[in-house]
Amino acid sequence: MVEFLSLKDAVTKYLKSGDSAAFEGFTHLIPHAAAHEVIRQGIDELTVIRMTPDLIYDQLIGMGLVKKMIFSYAGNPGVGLLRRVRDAVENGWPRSITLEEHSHAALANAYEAGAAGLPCAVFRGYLGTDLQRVNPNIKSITCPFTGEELAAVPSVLPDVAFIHALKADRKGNVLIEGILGVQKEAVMAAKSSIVTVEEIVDDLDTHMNATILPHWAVSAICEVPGGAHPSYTQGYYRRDNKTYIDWDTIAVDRGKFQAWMEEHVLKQDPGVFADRIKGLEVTQ
Amino acid sequence: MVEFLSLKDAVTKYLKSGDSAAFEGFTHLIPHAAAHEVIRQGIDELTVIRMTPDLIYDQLIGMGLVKKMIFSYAGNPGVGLLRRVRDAVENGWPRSITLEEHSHAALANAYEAGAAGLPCAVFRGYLGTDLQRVNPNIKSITCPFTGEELAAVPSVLPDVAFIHALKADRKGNVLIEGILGVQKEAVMAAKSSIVTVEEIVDDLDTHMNATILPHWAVSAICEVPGGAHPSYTQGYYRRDNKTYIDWDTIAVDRGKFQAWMEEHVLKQDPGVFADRIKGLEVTQ
Amino acid sequence: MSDLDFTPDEMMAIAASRALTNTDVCFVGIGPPSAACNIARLTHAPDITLIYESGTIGTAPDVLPLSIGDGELCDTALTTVSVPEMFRYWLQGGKITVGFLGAAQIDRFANINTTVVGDYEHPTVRLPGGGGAPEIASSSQEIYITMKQSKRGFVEKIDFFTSFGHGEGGDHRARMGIASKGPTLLITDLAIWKPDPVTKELTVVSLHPRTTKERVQQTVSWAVRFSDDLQETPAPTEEELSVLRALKARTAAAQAGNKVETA
Amino acid sequence: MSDLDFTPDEMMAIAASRALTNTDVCFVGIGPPSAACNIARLTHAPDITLIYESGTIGTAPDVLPLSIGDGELCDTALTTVSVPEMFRYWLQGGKITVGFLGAAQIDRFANINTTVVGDYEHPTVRLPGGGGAPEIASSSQEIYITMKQSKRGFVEKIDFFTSFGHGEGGDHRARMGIASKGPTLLITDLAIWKPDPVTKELTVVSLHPRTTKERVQQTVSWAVRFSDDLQETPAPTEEELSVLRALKARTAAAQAGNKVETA
Repeated sequence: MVEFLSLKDAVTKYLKSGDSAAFEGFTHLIPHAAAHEVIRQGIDELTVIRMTPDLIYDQLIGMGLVKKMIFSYAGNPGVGLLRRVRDAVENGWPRSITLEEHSHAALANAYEAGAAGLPCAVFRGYLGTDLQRVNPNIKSITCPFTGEELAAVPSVLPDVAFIHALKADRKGNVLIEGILGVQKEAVMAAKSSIVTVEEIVDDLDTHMNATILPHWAVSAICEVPGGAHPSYTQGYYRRDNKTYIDWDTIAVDRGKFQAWMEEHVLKQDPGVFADRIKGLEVTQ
Repeated sequence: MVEFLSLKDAVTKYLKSGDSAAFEGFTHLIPHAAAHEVIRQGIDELTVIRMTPDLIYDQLIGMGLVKKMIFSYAGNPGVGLLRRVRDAVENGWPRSITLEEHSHAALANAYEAGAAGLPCAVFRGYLGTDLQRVNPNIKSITCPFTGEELAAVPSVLPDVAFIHALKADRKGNVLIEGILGVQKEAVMAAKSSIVTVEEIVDDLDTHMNATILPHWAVSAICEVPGGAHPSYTQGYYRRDNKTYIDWDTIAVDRGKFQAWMEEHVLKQDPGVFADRIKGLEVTQ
Repeated sequence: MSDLDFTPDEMMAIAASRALTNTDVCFVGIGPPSAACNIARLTHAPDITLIYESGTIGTAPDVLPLSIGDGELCDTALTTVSVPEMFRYWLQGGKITVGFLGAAQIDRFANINTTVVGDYEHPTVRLPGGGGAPEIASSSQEIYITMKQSKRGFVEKIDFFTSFGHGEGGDHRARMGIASKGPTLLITDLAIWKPDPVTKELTVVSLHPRTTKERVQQTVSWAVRFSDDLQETPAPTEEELSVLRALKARTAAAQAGNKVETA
Repeated sequence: MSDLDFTPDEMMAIAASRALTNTDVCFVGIGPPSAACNIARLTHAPDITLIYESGTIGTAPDVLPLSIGDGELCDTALTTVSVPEMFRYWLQGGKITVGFLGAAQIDRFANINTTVVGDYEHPTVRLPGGGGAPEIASSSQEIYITMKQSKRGFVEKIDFFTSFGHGEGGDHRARMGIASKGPTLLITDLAIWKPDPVTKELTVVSLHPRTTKERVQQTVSWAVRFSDDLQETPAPTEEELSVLRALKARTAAAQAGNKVETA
């Protein structure tokens, strides 16, 4: 049954050192505020899961909180490589991490299978690729009707799923609109889920087939306006592409990175996100 | 690439004797007009597929056009049994038919797998039931990670899918709203698809995540106002429950059934459906 | 006992409704389960989540639907999802606390048949089939069943296992690899039954008012076990009865006046 | 040859755009493929369907997205579906006529690496990884590739098979059980390449204006095959160039003016 909590209390209550956590968001609705709160609380030894690790996983990994990353595309979209991830993988700084690498199709199916309560996902994939050579969690299964060999990967079943959504109503029903990604699946597959939202409203006021997570399918809701920045929230504010582009010059250098984290994350609280979206607002 | 056709021409063009056909609709949006057109054209030796065969399969079977039915619940919802289906199964009248019986979970997954281009669906089901004893198309598959035995059924891959939808735009993009059923999956899994719609409009005017079949994913669109009657179309007209209740007294008797079919189907054309919804219209 | 007049059917619906709570997420079968679930919602459990297999989540119909996919269910729902999603994410995903089923035949271990009477290949009566029931029975956290008692329905041996209850009793369910609890409650027009904690045989734990053990036994094909601590089901309250009757009246009016009124 | 001034990058984008038709359903990779697809849409193929892996179907962005999930893609799409649905129904379901990919490394049989340079466990450069590419390469009806030529990118042997092209050539793809055609076209800043019908080795079929065979060979690590019937790529037309430049200008303005303008 859902609770309305501060982001600080929600993270303290649900995420423990050593947990597996999925901070999902497919360009849209990336839960930056939640990741920063985890970094402030220094919760470590995490296994982090995400189709498209970008800045927040660069930051979690650069701060040494991650022991393993399960992923399918680790880049700063349209900009380039993730400098902190590279430094961890290539040089073991600040610690070495284990990678479990998949394709998007595999992880999308693995989230779907997790939401569906299945132990594994079955799909047509990895044909002729080297990924199954380096990832023992890619196996195969034979169709009992046609004999076709299909790919199988374990379901994604995180301890905690973090997502950002547009809004919740006062009962705790959560609305996601626009680019949906795998966030609904992440929440349904996880043992617990923390959802940051732009606002809490009387009425979700949307379409009869809209993507809504019922209140009893979510653990905690935290009102954090701007909580996706520099990602965006459909109908609220636009993606801050410049911040993504600028990240490359910060993350390339260990010292610059550490200073930036100190100033923009460790010394802050979730309230700063509301300021960060000024000038990016969408007029509806 | 979609064409706008009369229902008569669409059925003639796409459905052949001996084909497999799915007329889908989960209480909502049942393609009655399309089924009646098939009956008028006397296209026979059909394998019909549907989760919830109701009046139209009672009619197709009572008219002797069906050799096999793949299904998971064959009833007149809330009213009782399907009299013509019973007569065919119990007495072989007007011909005997083969049944391939599944559960809803199995067929829903089989449509999903068909839409996903897979040869089979994998799910947790049929635990302790007798259905796998009587249906050789229910097999099992073992999860390569946990060893759990899961159920597997062949994907549904119809020659032709028939659905009814709310509206299409002039390019042929089709909108489905309300109770969605498995219609999107049926169309995507089928070789060809015929979609009847209430109207053709300039702009679908709906939500950014609405269920829309793009024009290139559909074979033929036929404008048939009222084409779901006595089923209903969300936002257009209500379900004609009385007709469903009355059907039971018609279908129970072979002679009454034949007379009813002669008068209400064989002698008619798709244009009659617009009249049948008079008094049931929803004011939006 | 209450002075109110009520029928066994009304007692059944009301007793069934009382089993549900505000925090339940209930997968609702059509017919008697649907009536019970909506009475619960309209009386003591206003926040209960009702889910119908047509994909409607959190629905609150003003009249009882004739089918599991009436427009009323979608119009009043929190949201409506596709049928594959309903069966994959919501049912198989373990989100349903109570699956509420009806049945044509039931045995003493709460196994259910809604497929055929007689032999499968040459049936005496071809019933509609399982629909959602086989997986509702295995994937819901627990199962409630409601049906009227009759010798035709309460049989020594069901003709077909549509939904697995407790099999041959004891730990048969666990041995089949089914992790959920299975049937924990049966509400009929005469009594409330629960499986014995060890043997899993259905046992009458409460008789409805004006019912006797003899009457219960007369409508059941096996030798009925009664609890040592047999209770009497509290009679319907005035509120329960008036809510039920108003719901039935609204439903009848809506179905009769089908072609006349406009929504 | 045209008198217009244009860069090799512009020629690459325009040559790539010409390969697309009005009836294509194109799964668009970010970067050069995205530019090519949108130029096609803004010139000769206004009805082309562009699909991005973020779930946007039939999108028509006014500026080029920086990522595969910019809001612009959703705002202008026919509809937007979840990512699991995108990969299951639309890609794996066989609905994509052309998958349009970029690459970090490519070999003579159009196999692609976007995973690592060097050894996988101890890479020289850890690249972003495959993302959608492994299954785009196998499930799309055919594959077009666009990337700039360089010895670092056009290698004798790729370090990692992220996406299978034609393997070791010939019928290797069919022998792997992959039913789709695979790479049928490569458009670079210098030339247009197609696989040989039998050996499947990439062969230069058209040189861009002002390019020589020598220049092509200098940027490729293997001995390049040229078609016996080598063509010259028509230079960009004035319309093509102006559409491309206007698109780039709008894109640059949108990204620079990010925090100032309001939508």
